[in-house]
Amino acid sequence: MRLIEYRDAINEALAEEIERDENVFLMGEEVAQYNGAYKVTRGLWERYGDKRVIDAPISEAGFIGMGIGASMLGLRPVMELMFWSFAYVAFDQMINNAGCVRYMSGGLIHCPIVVRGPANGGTSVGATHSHTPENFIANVPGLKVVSPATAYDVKGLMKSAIRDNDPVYVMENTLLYGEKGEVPEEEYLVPIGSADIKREGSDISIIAHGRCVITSLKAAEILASQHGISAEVVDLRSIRPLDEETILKSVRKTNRAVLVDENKPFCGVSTQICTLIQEQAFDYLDAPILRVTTIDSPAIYSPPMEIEQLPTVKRIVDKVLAIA
Amino acid sequence: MRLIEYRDAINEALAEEIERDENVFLMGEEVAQYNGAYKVTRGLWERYGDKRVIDAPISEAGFIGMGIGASMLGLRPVMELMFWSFAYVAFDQMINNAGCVRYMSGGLIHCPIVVRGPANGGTSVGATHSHTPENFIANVPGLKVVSPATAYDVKGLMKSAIRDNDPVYVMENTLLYGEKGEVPEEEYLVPIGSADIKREGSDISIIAHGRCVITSLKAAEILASQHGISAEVVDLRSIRPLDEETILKSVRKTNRAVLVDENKPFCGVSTQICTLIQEQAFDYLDAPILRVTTIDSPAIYSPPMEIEQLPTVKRIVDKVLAIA
Amino acid sequence: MATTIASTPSTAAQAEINRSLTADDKIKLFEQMTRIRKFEEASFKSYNQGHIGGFLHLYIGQESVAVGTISLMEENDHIITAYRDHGHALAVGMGMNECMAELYGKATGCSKGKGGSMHYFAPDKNYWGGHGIVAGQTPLGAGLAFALKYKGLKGCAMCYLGDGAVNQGAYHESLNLAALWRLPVIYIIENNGYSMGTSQKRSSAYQTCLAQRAESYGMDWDLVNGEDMYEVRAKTHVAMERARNECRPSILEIQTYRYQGHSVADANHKKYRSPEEIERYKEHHDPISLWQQCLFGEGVLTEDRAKEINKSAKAEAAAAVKFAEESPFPTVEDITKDVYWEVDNDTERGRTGRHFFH
Amino acid sequence: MATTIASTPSTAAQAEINRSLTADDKIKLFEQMTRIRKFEEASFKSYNQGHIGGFLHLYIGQESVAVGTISLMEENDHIITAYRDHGHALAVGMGMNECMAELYGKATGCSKGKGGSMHYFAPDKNYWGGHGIVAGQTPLGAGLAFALKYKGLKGCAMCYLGDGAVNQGAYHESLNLAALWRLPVIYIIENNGYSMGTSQKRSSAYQTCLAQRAESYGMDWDLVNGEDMYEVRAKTHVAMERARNECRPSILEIQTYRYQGHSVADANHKKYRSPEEIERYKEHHDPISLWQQCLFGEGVLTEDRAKEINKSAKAEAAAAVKFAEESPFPTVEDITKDVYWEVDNDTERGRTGRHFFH
Ligand SMILES: Cc1ncc(C[n+]2csc(CCOP(=O)(O)OP(=O)(O)O)c2C)c(N)n1
Ligand SMILES: Cc1ncc(C[n+]2csc(CCOP(=O)(O)OP(=O)(O)O)c2C)c(N)n1
Ligand SMILES: [Mg+2]
Ligand SMILES: [Mg+2]
Repeated sequence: MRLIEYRDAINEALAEEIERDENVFLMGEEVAQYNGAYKVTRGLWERYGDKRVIDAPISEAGFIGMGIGASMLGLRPVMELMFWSFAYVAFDQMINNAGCVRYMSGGLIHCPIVVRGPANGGTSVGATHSHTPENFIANVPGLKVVSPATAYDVKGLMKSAIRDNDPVYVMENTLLYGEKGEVPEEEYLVPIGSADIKREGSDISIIAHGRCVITSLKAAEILASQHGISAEVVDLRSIRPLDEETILKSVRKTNRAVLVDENKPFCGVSTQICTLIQEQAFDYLDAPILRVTTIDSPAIYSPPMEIEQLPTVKRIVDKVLAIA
Repeated sequence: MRLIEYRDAINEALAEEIERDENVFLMGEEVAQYNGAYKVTRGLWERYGDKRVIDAPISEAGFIGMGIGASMLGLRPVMELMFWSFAYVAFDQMINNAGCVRYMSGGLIHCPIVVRGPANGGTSVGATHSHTPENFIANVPGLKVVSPATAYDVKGLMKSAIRDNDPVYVMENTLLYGEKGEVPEEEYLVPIGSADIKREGSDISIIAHGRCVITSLKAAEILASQHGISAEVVDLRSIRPLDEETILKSVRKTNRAVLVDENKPFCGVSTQICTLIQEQAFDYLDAPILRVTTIDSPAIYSPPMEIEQLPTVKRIVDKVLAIA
Repeated sequence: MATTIASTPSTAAQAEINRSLTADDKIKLFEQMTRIRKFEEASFKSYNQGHIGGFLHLYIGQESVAVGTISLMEENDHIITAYRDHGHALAVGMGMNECMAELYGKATGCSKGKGGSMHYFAPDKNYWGGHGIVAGQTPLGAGLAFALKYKGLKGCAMCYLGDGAVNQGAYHESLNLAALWRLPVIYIIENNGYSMGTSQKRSSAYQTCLAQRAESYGMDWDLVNGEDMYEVRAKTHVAMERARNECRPSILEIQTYRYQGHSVADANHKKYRSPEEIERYKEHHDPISLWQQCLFGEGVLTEDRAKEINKSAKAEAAAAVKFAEESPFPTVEDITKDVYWEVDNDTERGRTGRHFFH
Repeated sequence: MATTIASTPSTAAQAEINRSLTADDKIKLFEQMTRIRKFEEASFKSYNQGHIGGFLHLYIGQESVAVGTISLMEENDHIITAYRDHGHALAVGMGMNECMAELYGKATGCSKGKGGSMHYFAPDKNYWGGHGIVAGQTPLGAGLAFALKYKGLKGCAMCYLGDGAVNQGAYHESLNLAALWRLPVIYIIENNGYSMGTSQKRSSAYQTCLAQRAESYGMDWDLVNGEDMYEVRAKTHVAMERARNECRPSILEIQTYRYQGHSVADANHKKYRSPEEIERYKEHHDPISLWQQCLFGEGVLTEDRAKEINKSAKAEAAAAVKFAEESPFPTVEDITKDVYWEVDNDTERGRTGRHFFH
């Protein structure tokens, strides 16, 4: 199968959906004429023009709120946040309007909007630019959030997100944009709400999402080759809805779990996974569930220290060895 | 000891700190001439005047950000959010500026600011007005968050918050404002980061914060009188910093835990407590940790249904009976 | 840049949009305002009897704004407002029954009892709420206009906000977008002089008025005397035509007054403004009385007809109270409905993965 | 309401604040601008060699803004800016060493390597950062001014922002607060014509200029030719005195230009603006060359002295690079320091409860 970059997989998803549905349009800062700060939307403005690919002023609350309003009337806006970190200036719109309007209207309204952009640390852009709010978003009933780790998944999930009739917030990763992966020529969708076993194993379940899946796969290699431990790597892909069956099936098989999570630890996504497992698979657990998260401070700038701050292969291996 | 209302306990704390430190001032919508939307600041503007008690326009990002800036220069602003639900329009200021500026300056700056107001459901004000963001705030290293359940605690914690040199976000509760509790005449502080055993017990630990503590105490009564179960009720009081020792000690004694949490369930505070207990007291647990949270939808308006949506005595009793 | 039409009643009455009103049309306007007032009075009573939870922000005194502006709506025009939303709801054609039932938190409410007073909706009537966060609706209003333009429909969006809401950042962001992209949106500031207990002077810095901030964005604006139905209609019509035909946004500031407290729970409202001030408005500036006088003067309305309208509006409100009282509450199962479209519609998507976590 | 001082260089030169400049003062201004440029050129080089992570937003072309305005600072004046913050840092007296070491992520950096390029701070020099979120610093700027007024200190806060930042809601909220409460703050829009790849025209709706939005709030404003050091100083001085003496805020829009891309990673910057445009600015509008010419003309500066200043600035920057290179990185233990004051200072509070959760 052909190999393409994660960013190009997104680009293809956007292009295909623009062509498929005239209500789909892209908006964000520098998405059009500049081709996107991270070149995710490269070529789309040239191809689809001013109506479908629109540069916005630096007014995230304004333009995302505008997109939410437009979605109520049936448009399907795909809004780029240059960084998910900038969501906090638009948080009220994203939570109270996109998240609650269906409920408060007794189901009369729905908002088929997508908000997408990178949410990750690891590029030395400091605390203000390195937030990973998937836990915040997943806390909000009414919203959906996905965090794809591969080119294949991001294309399939993006297309599903755009076709979904609820708000879907897609968290990408600047460090993955340049990673290549197999992506079929034919059209496909990846359903929101389904996890994926990225590596099968029998001794322990390593459960992760986003770029931590890649780090976990590396750790699994080392565990296999150097420690004779067979680790299963579960990629959540979708945070809400959550594929609990796949998680529980894996843990019931391996009886041990290490959760890997780029979120800040307090109430990070991994706390939800931990809560789930211990409630639903209590009797299957042979050891406490351990976590590898980002070290608990604002994102440090210093490039070598930021590498240490985020979940590392070594920390994953060590945690696994502590219980397996 | 004298009994005073929760709101008056806050009022006293504010008055005492205004008198103690000339850098302390209050600001918020309707806090001065109107005496506060919930009368928490009653009489303070009359007593302390325009300089110390200030009405703000409806510009939460603006005036809270302003307070953060003023705190960098040594003032100690106590900012009221009429509802914590309105924090989302000021979220960037509250997280990126108050939460990260110390870190990003390598410790050169600190922000002794307090942001306070009610964060709760149960008053039929609908989804936009019923958010409980203590899990969001506690996720952010650099911020502190407390959630007092009694008049005694709220006074002592408020005074500690104002004297703290880090940003402290105090989450009050409109349903508790009118509740009376014992508050000494003499000055006292309640330290941030210390939990409180609100009721001793031996069979199960019920762990809660905010108004859920009161609901849990009622459940504990029923468990004792009707089911012969001795429940210990642990009041977190402070979410971050968190008094893990008190939690663990209780669970190591009772070997069972039910967590009661008004947060929405996905990555709510209780997921953090669950993660802690299963990691640190795994071998002491005789049953899975169960949770009672808000039913997972935006806050419903319909008054009788909202009562059901929030943690109820019955749901707590049922969960306890399921494992004890 | 204020495109002021001279504001003497007679002049505004001569505007084409008003001259084309039939006697019935004029009476309809009177009837609409009366129905709103009676509905609000009934809900006030129900609130005080403990049948209604949370907040109740009454529209009494401001009726001419919703009725005047909404009377101009055409097929592709849309509206959106804040939490003081009952007047707009009735003006746009929502029934008293579903509105009252919503206040009672009943399953028969316009939002199935899930939204409450602040969160009315009727998308089938181009009414997009009912929003509780101050100015939170202002980007949505721009979005409605954006969608109209995107779809090539000739219409406009009217987005209402209060005088206190003008200091929220989201509103300014919306204004810049509206002007920059030429969106057919009209921001209507219902200036009742106060945001809760704070007078305009204590909350806003401005030149001559709040609408004038439009100039910052090169946008048209106008100041409107809200007690004059003809003026409300004439000036709003100008802005609507500008939006529909030229895709140019406007700000209108309509001067009005609320008689009750900010919400019914506002016990202070005779402290931050004098009882005399309130009385003066009621006596000399009441939009319903003034319109009634005007129609009497024009010989369009008789005392009897007016009384009849009042009576039937009151009866309609009483019937709505009865309807609300007799309606069932939503059930516990209903709590998790209307969260996700895909779940509600039992689609494949809605069945994939866990959606609820309690 | 623009209180324009005629902007011919000669007139501005005659302003008292400029007439009082000694020859040394004038040379110092030249030197400051030169040091900034050399620092930026050195950091540019280090970035391209891979020594610097993340973003690097260079100030080259805009030096007169920071140097001119900051040269007017008195004891109780404070500044705060966005992420394009190196110029302000050096102008306010921060050393090249700690600034360069910060870019290298070293423990000797001004923020101990924790903030990086966008997050410089020096509270001891009244410099409050360095902020990465567009317009996020604007309420903080109002807060600095608020604190001055609260404490009864005669001073002002200068808060810098870009031409793209003016469309963030927080900025407007700040303007209203500043005007309403008469805060001694000056918002300085460094208008370099672009926010990343978006020209002013594509991002903002306005009348004649961006500063004019001040009128919405009844606030003073002025438009400043940034290539003229005398004008920058003269007009800024007026605003500062207004703030210090009358507690009245202002907006100044200073026209300037950046030569490099938005950040060094911006590969597009010769696409969204023509190479000719960039060359024109460099040749005819460079603030350092123009000031040098001016000082040559005044006989204050000689060619030799100018060369010497250039040389020593270059040497200083090279030494800073060396310092940065040789400095140690922070350690893993450092990652969780500087999060909480109470923990860092090992107080009773800092020891109560768990603060970190990894
Ligand atoms: C962001 C936000 N802040 C505060 C509130 C609380 N609040 C509700 S209405 C109101 C006053 C608004 O006044 P105005 O805009 O003049 O509208 P009016 O009530 O007069 O119709 C306030 C402070 C809110 N709902 N949202
Ligand atoms: C809230 C927010 N949105 C977007 C960004 C990304 N961003 C950083 S700088 C910038 C352009 C700002 O342009 P301008 O204000 O003109 O300042 P300049 O870079 O020209 O100095 C953008 C879009 C950000 N940092 N914060
Ligand atoms: Mg008002
Ligand atoms: Mg710029």
